[in-house]
Amino acid sequence: MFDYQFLIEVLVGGLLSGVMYSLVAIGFVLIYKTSGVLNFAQGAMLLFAALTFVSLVERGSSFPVAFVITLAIMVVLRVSVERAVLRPLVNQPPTTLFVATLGLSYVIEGAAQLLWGTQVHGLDIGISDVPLDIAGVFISRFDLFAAAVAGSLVALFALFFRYTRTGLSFRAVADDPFAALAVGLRLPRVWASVWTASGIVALVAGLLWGARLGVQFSLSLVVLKALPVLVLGGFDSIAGAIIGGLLIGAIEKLSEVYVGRLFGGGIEAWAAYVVALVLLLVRPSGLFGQKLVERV
Amino acid sequence: MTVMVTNAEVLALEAAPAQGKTRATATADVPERRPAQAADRAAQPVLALSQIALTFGGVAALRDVDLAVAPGEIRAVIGPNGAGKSSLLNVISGLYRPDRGEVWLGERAFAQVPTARLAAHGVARTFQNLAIFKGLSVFDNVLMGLAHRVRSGFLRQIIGSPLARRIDAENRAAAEDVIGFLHLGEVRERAAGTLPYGLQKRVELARALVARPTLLLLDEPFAGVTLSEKLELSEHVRNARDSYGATIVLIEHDIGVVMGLSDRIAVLDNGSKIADGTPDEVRADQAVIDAYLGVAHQDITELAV
Amino acid sequence: MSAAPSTAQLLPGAGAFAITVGAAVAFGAVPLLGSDYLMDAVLTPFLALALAAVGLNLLTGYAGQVSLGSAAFLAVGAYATYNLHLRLPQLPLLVDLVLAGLIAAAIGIVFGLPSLRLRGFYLAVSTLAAQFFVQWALTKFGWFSNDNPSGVIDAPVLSVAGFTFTSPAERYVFSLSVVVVATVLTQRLLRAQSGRNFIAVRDHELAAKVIGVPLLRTKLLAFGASSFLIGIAGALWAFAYLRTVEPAGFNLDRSFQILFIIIIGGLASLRGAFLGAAFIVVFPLLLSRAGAALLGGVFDSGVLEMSQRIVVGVLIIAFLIAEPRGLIALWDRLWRAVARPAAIRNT
Amino acid sequence: MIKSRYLRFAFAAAVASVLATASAARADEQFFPLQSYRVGPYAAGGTGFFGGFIDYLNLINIRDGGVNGVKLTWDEGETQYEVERGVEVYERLKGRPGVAAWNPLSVGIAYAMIDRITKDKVPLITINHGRTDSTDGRVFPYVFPLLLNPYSETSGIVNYIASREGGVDRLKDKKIVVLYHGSPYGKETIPIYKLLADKYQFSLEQIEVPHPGNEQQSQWLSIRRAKPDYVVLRGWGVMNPVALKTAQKVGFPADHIIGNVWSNSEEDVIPAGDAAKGYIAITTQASGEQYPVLQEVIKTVYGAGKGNLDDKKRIGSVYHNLGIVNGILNVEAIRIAQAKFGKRTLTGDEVRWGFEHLQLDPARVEALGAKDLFHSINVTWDNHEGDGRVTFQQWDGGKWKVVSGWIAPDWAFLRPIIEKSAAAYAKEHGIKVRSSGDDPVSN
Repeated sequence: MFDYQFLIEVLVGGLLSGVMYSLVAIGFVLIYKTSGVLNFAQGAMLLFAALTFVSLVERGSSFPVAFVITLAIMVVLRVSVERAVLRPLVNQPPTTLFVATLGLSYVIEGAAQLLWGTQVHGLDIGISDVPLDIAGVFISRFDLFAAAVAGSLVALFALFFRYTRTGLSFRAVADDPFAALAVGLRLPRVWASVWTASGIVALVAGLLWGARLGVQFSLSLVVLKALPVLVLGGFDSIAGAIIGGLLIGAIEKLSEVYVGRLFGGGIEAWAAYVVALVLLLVRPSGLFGQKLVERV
Repeated sequence: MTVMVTNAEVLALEAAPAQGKTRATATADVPERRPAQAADRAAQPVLALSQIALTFGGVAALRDVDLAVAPGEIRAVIGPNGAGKSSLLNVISGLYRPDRGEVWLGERAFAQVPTARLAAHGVARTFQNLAIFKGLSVFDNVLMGLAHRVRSGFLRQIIGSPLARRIDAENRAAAEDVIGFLHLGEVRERAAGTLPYGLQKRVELARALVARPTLLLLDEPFAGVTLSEKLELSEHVRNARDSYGATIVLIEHDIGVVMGLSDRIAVLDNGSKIADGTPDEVRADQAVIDAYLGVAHQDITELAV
Repeated sequence: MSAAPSTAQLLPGAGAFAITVGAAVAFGAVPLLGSDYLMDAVLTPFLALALAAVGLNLLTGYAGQVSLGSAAFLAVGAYATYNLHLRLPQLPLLVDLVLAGLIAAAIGIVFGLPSLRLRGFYLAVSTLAAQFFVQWALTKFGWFSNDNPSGVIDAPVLSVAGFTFTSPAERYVFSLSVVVVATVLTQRLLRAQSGRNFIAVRDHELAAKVIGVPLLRTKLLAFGASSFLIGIAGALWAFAYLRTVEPAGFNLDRSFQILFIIIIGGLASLRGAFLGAAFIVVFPLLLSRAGAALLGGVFDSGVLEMSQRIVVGVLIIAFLIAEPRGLIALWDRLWRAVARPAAIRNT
Repeated sequence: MIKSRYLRFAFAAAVASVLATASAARADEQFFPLQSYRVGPYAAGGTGFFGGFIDYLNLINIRDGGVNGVKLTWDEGETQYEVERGVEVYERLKGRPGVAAWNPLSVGIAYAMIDRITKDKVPLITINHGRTDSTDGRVFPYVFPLLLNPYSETSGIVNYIASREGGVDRLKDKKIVVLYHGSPYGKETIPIYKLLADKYQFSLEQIEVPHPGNEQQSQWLSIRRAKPDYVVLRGWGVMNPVALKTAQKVGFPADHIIGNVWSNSEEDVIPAGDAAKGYIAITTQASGEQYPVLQEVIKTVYGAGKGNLDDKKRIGSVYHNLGIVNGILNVEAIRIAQAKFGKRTLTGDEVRWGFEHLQLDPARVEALGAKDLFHSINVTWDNHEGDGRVTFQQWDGGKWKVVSGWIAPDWAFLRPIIEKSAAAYAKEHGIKVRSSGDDPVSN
């Protein structure tokens, strides 16, 4: 008979890991939404944040202190990166900006390893991974905690966007940078704060993923998990990043566990992309992405 | 009173062609030929729209519009902004699918004109906000107007087969001709993206003309152009009809230029046709004056400058 | 990306002269005088990557379709050539290469279909599906690697009409001739109507449609021709350079590397592809050699490598800021500054 | 034109500097070119292994003044574990005088070099990894998968599981899942696990983890459904800690997970935190610094400030000790070759002869100060692995503790399989199979 209990477990596991994907995806969305830049250095910054935090903790500082110091370093890093790299390239075509962020990821990866060494670090944020047993379905405590953190972060951003002035200016810039400029919004300041916000997301994602993988170089490869989420949810929509993440997480796990056997396993990597591609053919700019209106 | 002013403006225009740079080809006898052409308007129209209706999510852009365009005619469609002029042109070129009505190109009727085969049907158009290929040189841009004629496959093009070379030579000759015709000779090698706006407009016109279309659709060719460039462009439009034998549909909201240039004018106001006739009939039509009176002061000041 | 007037147009006489001198050096002097290291570790990989960059430049530079999956087509080219050589030994190597290119082109067209509806980064990320799928398929189905348990294939002997290319110099000349022929054919394609159609589709797709450019055929031709060139580059990379290859060698970093090359070199310019390849392949080697020679004693190779990675990253950003249209625009500006007096003199 | 002039000038300078150093070297020096990787995802392994190897070479130079007076020299080229970088370093260093052997410690780079080193007649050492069929010296004269090839490792793991179940016959109806890294390295052992499953009648499932393996939820859910008795972890890099963490998440006991020789280092378990407690892994060399040779390295090399590891705590770690053992095997091969060819700089082919006679019985190993560090090695001209024995170590949350004696893989069972695969390679590449040790090497 079909083991429904196991199906639920796969689904829940998929959804929870999907949350981790959307956490990374949100870092991309914030920047793309306001400046049309696909910031591929997000992975390297995620690594840098986690590495800085872990190295500080290992040098004796407590979690909160390390968090604050790392946060400060991230803010400085993000603002200076936005100022030094992105602003001079502001109206270049997206491919040039994309490659500039790739170059940036080289710099940050090199600097991170030079500064903190190439060793592998464990990161225990106090949440044990021993699964809860709810009616036979194993759900990991860590995933629940991660989902809670991601959920609160998203809620925070949603409130921030809707009710604060800077949040409003983000949305204005996202909608039409020139109009925003016309009404006197100081674009450079908005972009600097957007990059900082996305830096905070990178830090949180870095800690959560770091706790799961261990803080090491391959942490920066996590961005590959976020790309199908962006394609499915839409590059410029936070809601899309969340729902896209959940969908991709679930699809990945269900396809691998149930369909993988037919292909001999290991199909997870491309299954997510193929599903995103199929849905994309129906909606060419993602489920929630802004439809591209071509003025004739 | 408002009409008076526009009248003066029109007279000035009408006089222009006489002293303007007349092309070598025989445009001298244009005034006599025009009345004769008007007579055979009953002949098969190059373009006909019957009962065209178009709505965008409840907003009626076009309401049962009929339009007939006789061969060799300069047919204008004017109206205030948002009257549906561009929508009409997009229906004619198949970009929009009308909710009702048909578009007749010569003797063939279409519920939606197949955009990809427009060129094959001898129809060419320009765009309101300038659709030239910035990355190509002026000459290549013009050459692109004959893209639909290139039947040789990419392999033949690579090898340079006789067929490919012959078609290429024919196209280049036609392009040279139009480049000369529209005085684009000295900028022909420059990348189109680097030219001033007025020149880019002319390149787009050249690209539309090179295939010697039977029907030429011009979407606000005079928008955003200086007065002297307007005169020059209207000169080229008239020559396009005379030496290239193109029937022209002109969408414009700048009444002054249109009055002097077009044989017949249709006037649209929020989606429906409120007048259709020769420039004189339209100028006297009260409905037109009311429609324009509403926006008249704004247009007039623009003209008066 | 306006196609700045190329150097040849500035100095018509010099163009032809430069080409003949270049050919003489490339085909004659280098193979005879150059060291094994220069050819095997620098020039052959440079040629393979330059050809792949020519292919990607055709697709992304000329036709405006961004693709992040070019490494997958390198892999297809390499594995197709291997299997054709293995399973149809009577076919000469050059026919294997062309057939492998056609197979890569066919797969390129399949993965090019989404480009009809998708644009920009949506298309780019969907080409990643090709990247991961091809990489997975090549490791999963043993048939592609002749059931070698670990999926690694060894290079067949490069022999054309009896003459075998084994020494680094011979393999270099083999790669050079393949790359020169492929680049000349590509240039003819881009100078012809198809090339103009690519740029038209890139600059204003709607206007192209209205004037009768066949959008479907043009885009698929762009994907097909680009994948054809990248497929052959993959075969060169595997059999003239590394001489053994595993699917992991054609990963996402490789796709990014080729994208780097055309963006740094200059979009919509074949010479840009070669300049970009020179920068991305040769420059890091020079940097590491100089680093090792100068600071070898003081730092271990790891520190050198990390600082070298930073320098390359900074340079990439600096170049993009200084000249977004890539090295080719810098080169032409430099050349025009040098050549201006000459140009005036001889016109 | 300007560009290429600059290019030519740079090379001339670089080549000149290289030649200068070489000519200045005294006659008898033995050179080790090192394709090391100290950056990127596998930096932990690279720094440990090459650190240990260089530490041992320093020990020989400082303590003994080289091997019988022949000083050992080396030069490192960074490869970041990428194949084409490895080939570039090979092309750059192959010309140096007195090259003894290549030790890339990378499956991809090793594969790319087999043709090249055979042509150059210089031995390629792939300790604990590489092509299984390169064990057959008749077809691969210059390749040495010392101590352990992937098939022997598999047989060692299965024998260990059998010992825990109380004998090989008790394996019947047991269920083993192999979780392997989606790469040539990972897939190498798929056929041998099937053969062993048929032989001992245990049920087997092999699950692939796509590279890089930073997310394994679906793999471990399939494992939870399959409910196996043991899981063999054939991982590499980030895949290992993630596997242990995810195992804890699905409630699979860590002490029933057996790691292979590339999932057995401190760097593989530290990031997993308490999820790794109780995890067991195979090893050819024990970890810890209590062994005499390690003490000497600490005293003489690190004492003299010439230690290669920046983090002293990593002395005695699994990778560091692997580097030390690899150093011992390389140096002893040279010593054995010198006995035949003379105490001078040896050619690559002579060092190859040394490796083909590298027999270190437990007594000799003890004399080298490596008792209990590794068991023994017995390389012959047609068995380039040398029948290395394995032991198993358990991670107690802080360090590795050996939990089994020296176990011998089932060499007799494996040999025919290896010879069949080597014969196929020989046919495909037209290699004449050697019939005796002194046979002049073909091609």
